[in-house]
Amino acid sequence: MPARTLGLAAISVAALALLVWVLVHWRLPGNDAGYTPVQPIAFSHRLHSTDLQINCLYCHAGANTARYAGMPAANVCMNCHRFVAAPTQAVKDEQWRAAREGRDVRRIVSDAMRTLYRAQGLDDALRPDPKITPQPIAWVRVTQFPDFAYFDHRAHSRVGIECQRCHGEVQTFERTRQDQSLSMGSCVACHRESNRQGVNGMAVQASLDCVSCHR
Amino acid sequence: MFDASTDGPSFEAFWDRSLRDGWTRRSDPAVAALHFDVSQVPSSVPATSRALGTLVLIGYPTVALLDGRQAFNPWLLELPDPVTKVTWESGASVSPATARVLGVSDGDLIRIAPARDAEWASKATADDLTVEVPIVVQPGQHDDVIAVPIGYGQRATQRFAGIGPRWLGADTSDRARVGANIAPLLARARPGEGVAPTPVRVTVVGRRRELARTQDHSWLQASGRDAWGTEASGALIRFAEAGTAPRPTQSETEPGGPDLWPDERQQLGPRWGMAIDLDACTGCSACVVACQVENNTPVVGRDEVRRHREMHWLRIDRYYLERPSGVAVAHQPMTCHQCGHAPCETVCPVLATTRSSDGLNQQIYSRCVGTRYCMNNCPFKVRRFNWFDYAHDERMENLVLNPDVTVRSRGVAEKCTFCVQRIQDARLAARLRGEEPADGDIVPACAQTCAASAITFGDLNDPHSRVRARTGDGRAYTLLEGLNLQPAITYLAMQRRDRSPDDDVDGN
Amino acid sequence: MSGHGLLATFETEAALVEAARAVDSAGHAIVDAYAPYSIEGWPALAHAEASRVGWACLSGGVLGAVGGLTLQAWTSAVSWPLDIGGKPVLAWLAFIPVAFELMVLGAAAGAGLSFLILSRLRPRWRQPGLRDTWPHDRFVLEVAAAGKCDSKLPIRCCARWVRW
Amino acid sequence: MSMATDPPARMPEASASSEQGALTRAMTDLGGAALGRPLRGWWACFAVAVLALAVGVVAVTYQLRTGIGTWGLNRSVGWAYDITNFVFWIGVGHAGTLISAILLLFRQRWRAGVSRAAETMTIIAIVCAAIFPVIHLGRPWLMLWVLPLPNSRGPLWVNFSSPLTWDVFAILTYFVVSLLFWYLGLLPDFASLSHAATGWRRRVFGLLSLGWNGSLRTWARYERTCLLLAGLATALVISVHSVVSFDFAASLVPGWHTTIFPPYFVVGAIFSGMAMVLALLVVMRRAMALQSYVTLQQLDAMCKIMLATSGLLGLAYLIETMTALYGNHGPDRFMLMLRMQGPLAAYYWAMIACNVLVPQLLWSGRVRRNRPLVFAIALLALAGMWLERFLIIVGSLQRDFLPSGWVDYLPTRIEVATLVGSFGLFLVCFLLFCRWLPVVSIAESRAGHRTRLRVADR
Repeated sequence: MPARTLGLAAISVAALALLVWVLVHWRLPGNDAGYTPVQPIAFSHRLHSTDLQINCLYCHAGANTARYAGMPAANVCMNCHRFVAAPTQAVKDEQWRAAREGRDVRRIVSDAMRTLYRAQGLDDALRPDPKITPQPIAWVRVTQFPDFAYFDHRAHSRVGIECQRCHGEVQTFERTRQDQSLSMGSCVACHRESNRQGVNGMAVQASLDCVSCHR
Repeated sequence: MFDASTDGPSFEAFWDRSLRDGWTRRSDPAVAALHFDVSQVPSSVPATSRALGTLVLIGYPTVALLDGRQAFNPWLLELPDPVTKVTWESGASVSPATARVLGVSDGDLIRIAPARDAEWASKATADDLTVEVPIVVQPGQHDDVIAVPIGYGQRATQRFAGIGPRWLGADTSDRARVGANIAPLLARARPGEGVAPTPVRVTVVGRRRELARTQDHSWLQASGRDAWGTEASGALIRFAEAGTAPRPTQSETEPGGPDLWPDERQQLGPRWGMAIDLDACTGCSACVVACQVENNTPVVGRDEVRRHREMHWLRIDRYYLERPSGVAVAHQPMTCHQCGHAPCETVCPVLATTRSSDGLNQQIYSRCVGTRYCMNNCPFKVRRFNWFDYAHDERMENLVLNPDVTVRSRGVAEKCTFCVQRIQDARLAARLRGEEPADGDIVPACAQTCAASAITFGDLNDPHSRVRARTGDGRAYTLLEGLNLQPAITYLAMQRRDRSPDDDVDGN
Repeated sequence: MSGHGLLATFETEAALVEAARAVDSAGHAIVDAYAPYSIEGWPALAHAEASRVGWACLSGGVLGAVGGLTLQAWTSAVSWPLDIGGKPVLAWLAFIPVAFELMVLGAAAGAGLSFLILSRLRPRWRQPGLRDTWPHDRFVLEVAAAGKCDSKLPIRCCARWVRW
Repeated sequence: MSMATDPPARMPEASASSEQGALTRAMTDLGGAALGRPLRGWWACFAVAVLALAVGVVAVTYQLRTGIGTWGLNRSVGWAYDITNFVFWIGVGHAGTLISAILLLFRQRWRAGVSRAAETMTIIAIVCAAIFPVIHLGRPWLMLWVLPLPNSRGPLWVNFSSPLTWDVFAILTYFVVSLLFWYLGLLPDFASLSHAATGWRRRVFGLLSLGWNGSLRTWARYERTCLLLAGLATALVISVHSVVSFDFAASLVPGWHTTIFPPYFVVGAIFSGMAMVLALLVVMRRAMALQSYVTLQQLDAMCKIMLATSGLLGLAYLIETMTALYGNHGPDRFMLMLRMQGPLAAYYWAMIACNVLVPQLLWSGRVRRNRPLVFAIALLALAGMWLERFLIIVGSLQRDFLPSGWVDYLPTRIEVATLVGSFGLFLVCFLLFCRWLPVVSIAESRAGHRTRLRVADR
């Protein structure tokens, strides 16, 4: 085959590949879906929600009663993590090792828990450590609305919209990510659809007025 | 801290209160507020004939600053005086006749000094006491009186005197402090008698200080080239002839005829509306500040107000009418009329302003690109524009912002929303209870603040609402009916019995 | 296409036209001619086909107008009907200016693009064939020769045979 | 019949005849500047223009960084210099389309010498005009929101009822069609220039000529295309300024809300455009020695168009006055009184003088042949038309319905500098055009020679 034809073919393939790539990755500006920041503590929703069956509202208590679902304070974590300081396997290993070495079982604290304890000025034995200044855990916010838009969880939870509708299958996430674009278009599309089909078999009035969200 | 605080004797109470409020008050003798003893001011001016240039000085407390105790609040420094409409200044009001005699007009600086014949004023102290203030020509004022607000000129106002955007054209000439303090002139008057009308000498300085004034044209009379403005606004506020009941009035043309298009949008839900009783309105302007506080409206500073860029969403128009008995003053609160046929909406190219299903004219800041076409096309001129980024850099200052209202960025238009955040909250609260908001559940900031209850807010589609009842009042009228704007604001016209010139001046 | 052609150069428009008439009446096919300006009546003389630019222009205009109206109607009334000043969503009177402008734009684009495409004009780093030797102030006639170089052509001028 | 058995590398040289000599001369005369012949006084003019442009660039940069507040606008006067300049420049642009399109349709041969300069002026003027609606936005970086582009907001489109949206489409169309028309006109000239030039110029002109080879088939198609575009441009020239006038006529501001605006604006546009073309040509003709291409007769014809449009403008002013007086409509009468006696009365009377009174001098043939005088009249007309737009925009906004909203307007230095900058931009572009492109169409001049020779033959 002459070089010219080969060249043309190569260019065509490259162009086609580029087109496919653009079509696959095409997103309009303002679409932050897929944002998965690294958090100060490797918190797993899968572990807590799916494996341990902890209700969303246990931590995000405001979702039903306030505009914001809210982030749990560290003492909510401490309700359990006062006792749970490390994964079961690590604790078992330590027990086995201690039995073999004929010593007392030591308290095992995982790295993540250490971060949690330090944030509250506690040492590994959960005693206040005067050398440590308590600092709130600097969670990286995943789902953030712009300042000019207002979202009220109450209005949505009242009609029984599940958390997953906007936040995705959070209970399966190892690391929390923004599941949907949550652009204005996605809000509007859901409102339109809810007006047409209702939510959970209930007719709803999901407003399409601009001032529903922009004030 | 507790020692210096004024919050009661018990430390426990002080501690609890401080913790709850997040702040505590210290009594600092250096900034102790002066209290003006209004009862000492005589009720009328002694009518004595005076030589030219010698007038009687009256220091009066303004509604914003009172005796000066509120001079530390930029909201109030920028609040237009209900009558003079002057901001950021202690202007010296004189009657038009006196202004003619002195050969001055608005903004001309004059020097006020103790009268030569005042026995207490030696030459030296007289010079010390001299203050320079700009003239405000005030119709209806006594010819012998020069009236200057008290409470201005405090050193602490320095902080705000220069407030406003910094740019090449910004006027930085008068950033020393706001207004002039005339207290020394007054305090020395007649020892033992407190504050009293003081005879003063007035000299014209020959320089000007442009007034930062929010309204320049105020007369309702027909006169030459302003004839049409008169015609339009003459209908705005109707002074009933003595004994007759005011009729609903009309603007410069016939009310709107048939629509060019069928009104195919039957409103099923509420249509928010407002009725403003002009008879009840005293012009006190509390609503203006309430609106500003509620809606995160920036204070733009003296220079910007001079350029007519004040941001108040709600303003109070003040008009004068020459009556046989003297000058009558009328106040008209003016804000977005949330028109059904809104001229601003049609012209916005990017759909930043549209009509909501409950009849609000919604302005979306995040969509606005700033063509200012809506402002041009608004017949009421109630739209405001963010000419600069009115910065909110200081974190402490940001704590006064209302978190329910977007802080607008530079380059977007804004206007009254009927406090849509309150509407939305009330509706949501009602819905969570499983009902619709009742009449009176929703109160915009202006209505909430109005001491005279001049503002009624509610659903115009609800036949039992109070606002609906008021639109049926015999005094009810809407502005510029000829334009067929279908505004949501109804005014209840002023009823004034015209006094004859023989009536007592002080009577009402 | 392969064959022979004759390029004849003339100094005046009149000479070109005269030669073209003669060539035509002798039954030879005029391929084209090259001139520094347009010559009136040339397409008839050279039996050139009617230009399709007009049709392209019309199609572009229709496309622009219909597309413009559709765009406006769809965005305003279907995609997201919004209440603007209480007016009907299908305020077709207000759609006229944009539809008109898009019609003109479409028609102009149709005419311009079809002209460029039909005339095979596009940016070229090397100028094709004749272009480089075409004198900008003279007239050239290009005649196709059916057979060999010795075909008798009624042209009295400097000329040369070309092969393409 | 002579036949070359051995084809030469280049075409044989023909002896110069009168026709061919004329053709060649047209080429070298008109392409002179483009082929590198220096122009008298060009650098001096260019320096001045660049300085003015720099002033504007500084002003606009500062304004974009700081905010629209750097202009003298206020709560009642939302538009002033910005839209005045926009309407002014769009109007100036109209002459080019008029000359190249309408006069082509009417087969006015005299347009040939001036059409290129006029068309170029149109394109530059549209660019100058289009800058203002962009920089006058509060947030210019969001300017693309005025186009119906796909987006993730719902999707949220644009308001097709807004005259500003109409404006966007009208200006874009006008620019594209004008550019197309202008470029098509340049195609044959690029080919000629490429042929005559050497080195990089030859390459660049060749690239620009798109391989134009003077084929008579292409020529025929070309003429048809130009004629079609002329017809379209004629519709445009009427529509664009009508649409611009809708910005005002479709609003409800007294003084704007007037049905007479579309024709009134179009006439004014042609008037100001002719004035600009005249002013430019009078200078160019002298500086570039174009006396044999831009003839006195052509200047005379353009003066007559100015005179006619000035008369029409005067009629429009008169109709406005009569409508206000007879209409018994408060706002109209008020605006009339305001214009004649209000704060901008001086502007009004200056406008009447510049647009209606002074152009009456053009009735005299002696004035029309006096080029400095024509130049002065043209400049006055430009000033008058700017004042007219300023008066319409600011004069109406500063006194509308409620007296409480009446506010006067004063421009800031930034605004004035922006106006200066727009003139700088215009002159820089136009001077570059004079330097790098044939200012008179070579092809059309050749066709003109042919016509003259034919006439001489008969």
